[in-house]
Amino acid sequence: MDGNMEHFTQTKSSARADAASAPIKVDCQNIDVYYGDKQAIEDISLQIEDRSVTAFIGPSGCGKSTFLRCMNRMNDTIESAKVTGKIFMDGANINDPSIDPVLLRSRVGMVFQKPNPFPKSIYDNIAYGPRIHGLASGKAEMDEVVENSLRKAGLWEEVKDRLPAPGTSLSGGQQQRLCIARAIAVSPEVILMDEPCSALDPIATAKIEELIDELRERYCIVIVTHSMQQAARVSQKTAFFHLGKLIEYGDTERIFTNPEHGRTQDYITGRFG
Amino acid sequence: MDGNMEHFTQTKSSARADAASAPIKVDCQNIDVYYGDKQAIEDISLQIEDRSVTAFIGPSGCGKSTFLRCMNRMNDTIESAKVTGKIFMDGANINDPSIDPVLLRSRVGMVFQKPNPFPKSIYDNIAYGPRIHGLASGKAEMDEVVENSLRKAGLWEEVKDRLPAPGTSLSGGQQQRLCIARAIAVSPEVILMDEPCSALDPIATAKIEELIDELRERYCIVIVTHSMQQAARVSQKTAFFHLGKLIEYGDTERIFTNPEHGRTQDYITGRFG
Amino acid sequence: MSSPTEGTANTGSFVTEEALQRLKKRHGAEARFKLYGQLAIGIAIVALVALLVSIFGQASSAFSRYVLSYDLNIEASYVDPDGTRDPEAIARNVSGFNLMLQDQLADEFLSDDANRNLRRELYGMFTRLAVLPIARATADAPETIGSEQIFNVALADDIDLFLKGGVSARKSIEIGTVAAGDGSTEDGVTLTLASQDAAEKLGAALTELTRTDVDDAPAVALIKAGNTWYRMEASEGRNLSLTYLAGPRALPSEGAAIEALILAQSQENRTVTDRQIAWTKILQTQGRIKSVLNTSLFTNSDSTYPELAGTAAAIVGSLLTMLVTALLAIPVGIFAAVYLEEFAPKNRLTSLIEVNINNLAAVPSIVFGLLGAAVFINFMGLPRSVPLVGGLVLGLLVLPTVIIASRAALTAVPPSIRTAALGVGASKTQSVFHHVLPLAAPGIMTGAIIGMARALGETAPLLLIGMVAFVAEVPDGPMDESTVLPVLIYKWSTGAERAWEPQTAAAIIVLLVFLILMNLIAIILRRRFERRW
Amino acid sequence: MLETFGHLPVAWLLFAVLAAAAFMAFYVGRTQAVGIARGYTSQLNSQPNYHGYFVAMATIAPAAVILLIYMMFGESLVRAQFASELPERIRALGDLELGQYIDRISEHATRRDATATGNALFDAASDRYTDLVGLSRIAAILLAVLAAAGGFFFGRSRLSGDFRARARVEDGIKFLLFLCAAIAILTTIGIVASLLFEALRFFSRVNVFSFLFGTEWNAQTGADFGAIPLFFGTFLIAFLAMLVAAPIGLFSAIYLSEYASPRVRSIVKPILELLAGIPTVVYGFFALQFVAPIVRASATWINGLPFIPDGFLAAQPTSALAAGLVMGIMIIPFVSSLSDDVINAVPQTLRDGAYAMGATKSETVKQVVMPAALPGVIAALLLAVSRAIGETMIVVMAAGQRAQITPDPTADLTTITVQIVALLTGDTEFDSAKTLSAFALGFVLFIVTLIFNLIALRVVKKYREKYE
Amino acid sequence: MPDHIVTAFTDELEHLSANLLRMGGLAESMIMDASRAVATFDLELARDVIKRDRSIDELEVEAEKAIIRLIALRHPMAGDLRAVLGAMKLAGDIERIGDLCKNIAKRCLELNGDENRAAVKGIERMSRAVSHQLQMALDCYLRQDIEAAKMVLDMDDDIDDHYTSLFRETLTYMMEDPRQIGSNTHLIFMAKNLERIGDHATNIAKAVYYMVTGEATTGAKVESRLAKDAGEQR
Amino acid sequence: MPDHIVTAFTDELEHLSANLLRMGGLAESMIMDASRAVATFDLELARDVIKRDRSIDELEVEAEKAIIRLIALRHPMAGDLRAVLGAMKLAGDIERIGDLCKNIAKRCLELNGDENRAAVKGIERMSRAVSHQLQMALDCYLRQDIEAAKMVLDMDDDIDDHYTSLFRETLTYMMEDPRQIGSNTHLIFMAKNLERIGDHATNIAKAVYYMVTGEATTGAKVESRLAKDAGEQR
Repeated sequence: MDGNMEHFTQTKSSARADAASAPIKVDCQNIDVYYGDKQAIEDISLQIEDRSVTAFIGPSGCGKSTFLRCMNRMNDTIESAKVTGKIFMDGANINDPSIDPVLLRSRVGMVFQKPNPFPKSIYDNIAYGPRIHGLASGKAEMDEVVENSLRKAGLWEEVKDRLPAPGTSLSGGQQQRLCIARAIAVSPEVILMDEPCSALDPIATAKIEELIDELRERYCIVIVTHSMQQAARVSQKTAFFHLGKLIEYGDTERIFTNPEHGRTQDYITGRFG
Repeated sequence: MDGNMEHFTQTKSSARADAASAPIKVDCQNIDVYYGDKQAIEDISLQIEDRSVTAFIGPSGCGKSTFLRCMNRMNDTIESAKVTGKIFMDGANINDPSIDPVLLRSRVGMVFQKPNPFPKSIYDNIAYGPRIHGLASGKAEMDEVVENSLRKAGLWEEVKDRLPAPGTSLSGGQQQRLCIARAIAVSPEVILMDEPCSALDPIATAKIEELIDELRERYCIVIVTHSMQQAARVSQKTAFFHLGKLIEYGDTERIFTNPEHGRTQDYITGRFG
Repeated sequence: MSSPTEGTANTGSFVTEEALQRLKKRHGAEARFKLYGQLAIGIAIVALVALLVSIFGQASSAFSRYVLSYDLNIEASYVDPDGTRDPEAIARNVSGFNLMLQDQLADEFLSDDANRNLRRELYGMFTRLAVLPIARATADAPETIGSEQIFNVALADDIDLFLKGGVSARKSIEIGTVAAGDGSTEDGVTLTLASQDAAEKLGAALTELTRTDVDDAPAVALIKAGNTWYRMEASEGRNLSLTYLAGPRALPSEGAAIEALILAQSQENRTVTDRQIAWTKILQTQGRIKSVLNTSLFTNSDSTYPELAGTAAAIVGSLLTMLVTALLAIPVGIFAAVYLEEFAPKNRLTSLIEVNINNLAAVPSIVFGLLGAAVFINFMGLPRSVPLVGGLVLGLLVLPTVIIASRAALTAVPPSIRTAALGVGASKTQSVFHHVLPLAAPGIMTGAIIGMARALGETAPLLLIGMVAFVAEVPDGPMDESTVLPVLIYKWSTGAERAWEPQTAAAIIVLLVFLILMNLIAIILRRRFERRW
Repeated sequence: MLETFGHLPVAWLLFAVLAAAAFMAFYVGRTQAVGIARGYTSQLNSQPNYHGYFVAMATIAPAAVILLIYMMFGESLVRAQFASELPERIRALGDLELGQYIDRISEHATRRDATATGNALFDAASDRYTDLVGLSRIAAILLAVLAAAGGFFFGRSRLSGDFRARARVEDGIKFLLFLCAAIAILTTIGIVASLLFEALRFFSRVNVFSFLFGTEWNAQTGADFGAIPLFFGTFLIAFLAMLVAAPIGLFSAIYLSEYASPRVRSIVKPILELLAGIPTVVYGFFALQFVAPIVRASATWINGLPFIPDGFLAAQPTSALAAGLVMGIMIIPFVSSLSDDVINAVPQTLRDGAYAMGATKSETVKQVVMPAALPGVIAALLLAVSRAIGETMIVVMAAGQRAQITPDPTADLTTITVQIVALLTGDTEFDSAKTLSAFALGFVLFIVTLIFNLIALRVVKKYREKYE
Repeated sequence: MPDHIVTAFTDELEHLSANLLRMGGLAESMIMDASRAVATFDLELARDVIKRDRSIDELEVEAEKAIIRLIALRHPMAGDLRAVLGAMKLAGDIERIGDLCKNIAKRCLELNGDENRAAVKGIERMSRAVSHQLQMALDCYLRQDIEAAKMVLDMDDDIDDHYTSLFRETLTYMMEDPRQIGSNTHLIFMAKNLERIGDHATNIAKAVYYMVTGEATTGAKVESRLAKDAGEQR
Repeated sequence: MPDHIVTAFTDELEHLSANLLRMGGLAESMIMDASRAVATFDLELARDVIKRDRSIDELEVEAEKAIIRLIALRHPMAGDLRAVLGAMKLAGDIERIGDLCKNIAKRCLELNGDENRAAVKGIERMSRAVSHQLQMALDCYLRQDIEAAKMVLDMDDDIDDHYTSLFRETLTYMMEDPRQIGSNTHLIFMAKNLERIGDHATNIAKAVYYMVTGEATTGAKVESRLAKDAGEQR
């Protein structure tokens, strides 16, 4: 398609060569985050695999969301936040001052807790990202990008007849899928999801989970979730955070059947007082 | 204590005599609810047992909350809502125009989705209800009511040293328990809970669930919940609603292991499209 | 619950006697509380209605005015003594036209030997400048000189007021016919009424209107017999002794109808003389006095004569001032709001700015006037009384309002929109200008319009920068001396003559119309585009 | 040619030229960026448009700075040059007179239809002045054009695939936005500085204490500057106004937000807002024409009652009571809409909580909603008081002019604002104690309202934080 | 039943049941081969059967893992939960069948080839019946058919009869020819094993019944166990 | 481990494990009583043992219900899940132990009282060993003690040796005295049953190991099964 896309494909193919051990997409090293004087994240190192879903769980205020937001430098937008440590994405340290967070965010999509479609048409919601990044030249190309993104988000069939309708006219679950489609539209490599289902009912939640499972084939997905059950259902790897520290990180199955750390066990089995 | 309380004890003892079949506390007959022209609840009849937890589950907009709010006539506060049908509580039809909703609500407590402590001290939060209903004469008696309520809500140990602190200074989970204590303080017979944990994290949720389980010994509890898992954990009876209709109602264990109705099965197993 | 006895049947254990007692009290308190609220709103509405009624009541008379529709013979000797037919000279020759009108009226109503007082009384029925339109019309069409043209000449404000029912309480009655007349036409006559009833009727009316507590003179009766007007000096039974005022000097014939106009105040106590009234009445019967829409209220500039004073200059002055205000306050306000809401780092400086702006919005407007006087006029040496300075002062005055409204509109845009934009890789600026600002635009515009409306109604600061000066010309630009509507209202309201009162009320209505229009636009904007998040 | 320039509407011309330059610069920058990208615009760090904006910005900004400098200093430069060219005789004049002379010349020179006056020296001087103005303008324009060109080439030279044009453009935008925010600060500084400056000048002539604590006020004659009667009048009227506005406003707000059906609300609320939209001068007129006579008549009637000593009430044609009542009406919507906001900000869940406890509506309002809203309501009332104190037109028109201390509300009283207006309307000389006393009064007014406002705003902020 | 919204869940469930059917198929073939090895005294085949048990064991481990995974990560409910728990039982039963077949094959290696033909024939016949029963049980699992499951339960009695007669017969042979006691004991154990396999097939049918109806087969189980024990004591 | 926030959950888990221990205790006593019945030819006791199996079966049904309930309503995770699934295995094993004891008791009824003492003694000895093994297995379940569990696994070899020698011995007796073939066959089956009980006890230990460590005992299981089979083929 274009440069960004080319780069994207390239990474993938090199990753595939290394198929035996899952390729690492994001490598976080010794991350600390401070809000003012308060340390929110304490020395977290974590390697996130490509083409898989990694879930962050932990009690409220454990820093899981904060850590997620380090990965596309959304913490930059919070005045008092200070992030130290290195996060390598395809070999480049994204915390390096020479990295433009705006460009980074076009490669690391994000989906938020509450569905937040722009109050524009469905079409424009999707087209906005490609437009500002110049990812499509001409209407026809843009139409294609929009259709592809909506298809990938499993929303095309539901909305193809009403692309000019406002995005906010959709139901909650559809809105969230629209937001995912919007994130996909700029061809990201990593998609961060911050409790994407906490505002949805079980049915809409199940649909999003199904979508996440499908997207796993192409993207590196990191999801923060309130619900352990959800983490169990959708993720391949799970990281448990507590009081700003990474307590345990491993295969989801292991974490949920046989966690190593006592605190993980306590949290997962509901013994946390 | 006083008339209300006496009556409460009375009902209980008569209920206990009839221990073989669980006594019915609330008997709803052919309830319809309209919001303007829209019918939100369609001909629901349901018998709720005393001293047990009954859970209402179902997809968003299925009418479970609306139905819950019939039981203390909270729908009266919504202008456009119209409720027909009969709801008997200890033999009296609470939908009868001669029943004053103000009195009814003192006997049917309610806990809401978001913890909503009054902007007063913890003490006054609890004392508010007994005060307006004249349930305690004198400071000493009121102190007793407050302590008892807080104890029942499992909050006494946590707050006994700071009763004059504002209720809003507590954490989310504590606030919700405060709200439960507040509801208990007016010696209700029925406690309605409208998604009481949806704003809380798993730990706080577990604490509320534990509390609900304890309260079951004295009260008739009806809980609306978004989370099937929660319904499974806390309730003895479960009612499944869909599109304003009651699809299935029965023992929680049966509903979750062997539901009769296909739609219940589909919803519970995550097959609902 | 309807009553405890009825209730117990089906409510069963639901109520105790004690609870019912309490409940009754509680419902009583409820009803009282609700009543207080209704009362409060009632009072507020009554106040508003009283305000509007009093103003509209006052203003209604100012929107029409009485003119003398007079067929003037445009005589060249008066209007163009040089014979040059130079339009400019003709237009400027107001006194010529005035003299012409005076002479022609005098010809009709006065005998040649009428004294100066009599003449002055007659000439007092219109103001000198009232002929200005005639002069202009003639200047535009010099060929009309020498012909007879019908012109409308504004009557003096007192006459106008009299015709609108002001000046004095009055009553008009018919008192039968003339039974006999006697006396010289020069000084006075004695008339005998046809019936005793009529005489009594007249006497009763006189007594009725005589109010010694207001002024000590008794009521006055003006008598019209035939077409001639007299003032009644005394009456004795059916005989009335009358003094001639105006009209044909012939003695009224027998059987002629008699009408009486009874006025509560004697002419010493009012602004219109008996004779002027008589003339007015005669002109009225001739159909030469008519009521016209008072367009001069909108087309004329300020004047020292209420009947000629208009709001045109003030409206233009207001518009110019508003233009300056808008150019300053709206863009600067919006940009400042965007900066503070979206970009400003959260530190002590910006929180100071915030407090400062909030405080500035609540600073009394007159302080801004002081600022304008001290900085713009004294320090920067800008001229007084010009829309530029007024606009700047008002701009600074409404700037915080616009900033606060814009910030409110910006804050109302949920942060999720911003994060959404950032999430797809938009920069902060892009997220603001592509998403937040367009979404906040209706709110911002509403705020801006309301701010401008506030500026439009603002008076006090403008008084301090000299916009209260008398301005008779429509200003050309923001550096021309001018005044604005609210200041004009203030000025008129302090006018001594009573005719200023309706005039002021009328100006208020003009101002209110503008304000209502602006608010209407704001409301429509809000209704149309308001988004609930 | 110089003369032509001296007269041309240069501002518009320059505006047009700069706009054209900006447009061209944008186009060039954009095209260049597209060239660099060779069609793959997404490979650029920033989109082509931003390169365009950047070049346009680089072009305009220096020119704008130069023009700004010219606008600020150009005239004084011209005048200095002009003064140095004047004959010795004239230069010998004092600064003041020289300045006035140049003023006259410049006024004559800038008039387009200026004709010879017959005074040869004056005409020559005025011609020369026109030339100088023209010269300075040409110089400024040339400099601006040069700066623009320099900026343009600098901007172009920066463009490359990696160039962060967007960041640069956004920095520029941010700077512009910051300047706008700074204006608000400058206003406050201006207010404080000007009031303080003039007030200090006043206090150098009149003792501060005799001003603050003196009970005689005769500023028009320049005799007495004791402001206590003014303070008294101000606060009495504000008090009367609050007596009307506080209960009515508060109860209206409660009724509207808690009891009224949406229909009633949608009718009554705009009516109350209408009350807020009416200019104060209209209220003043209303007070003067309608309320004051009623007050006076009532006072007269009361005076006529038995047991009431004759002349018990002053019954003046303008009175504190009339002004206070009308000001109260004016403030009603202020109190009610602020309180309404505050009450509406109390979350619905709190009400539901109270209803579910079996509370009636009024109990809910009194015991739950109002305590929650109390800080906000107090703040609203404080702001209303501050507003009443600073209100001008109503008191100017309906309160009177007499500086006296009397508890009789039907007497005419004067206030701070009335005196400011009285002292500053008409011609003002900025060095008389009379004029300066107005600024001293203004300073007091500013400080007093500032205190009220600060307290109120702080309370409101705390309150907002609680529910956000 | 419609698919789950989360297709991965459906996939996992289907994968599990496919695995179980594969295990079942393997077990079936082992029964037949083991008995053929006995009948034809084919030691090669016997060794092959022994080897094959390994793959059933592995499949069971896999199935058990999948089940734990499903319960831990998917929280199956209602029908799904029954299916998963039923699968757990099935896997255990089939694994036991595999073990028992292996045991038959091993005992085959201990034979000397000249055991009485009648007993050997009897084992062959019995193994046919048992294999058929297992086949039917797996079939009713595949089709979730409770009518078929009931039939499987009935078949168990036949097999028990088979065993009893074989036991008696072999005992007689042993008494007749004490030299054959060793190998005949092995034959008895083989028959016993086949009888156990039949029991496991019955268990499979019961599990299917539970999966489909959600009703515990407790009553039937206890009854049938009594019947079984009655058979065993011989 | 701390208690669950929801105490009812802890209660239910504890109730379940108490139930299992009760079942285990019953099974233990059944082993001893069955073997005593054989040793002393106490037919009353044998009948009593047979009757007692009923309560184990009932307890198993109850435990199974509780387990389904727990999984369906409480969604146990991690250690809790392993505890629940382990309990399911335990219940099955103990129930089988009960069945096997009942079978021994039934066979006891078929004996004629004059079987060779040595073999009977052997069975008694073996049953003591097996009962001890079961006791230890239950003990390590109670104490969640994996060291003890490992010891239980080791004990299985002893029991297998016991069985092998008993099998050989009995076979010799049978050859010596063909009239005793019938009752000796029963003795062999008893020994076999005891050996199976030992296997089940081993399984319990394995389940405990899995519960505590979360590590599948697959490796050990397969190994031990081979060992077991090696024992069985005799």
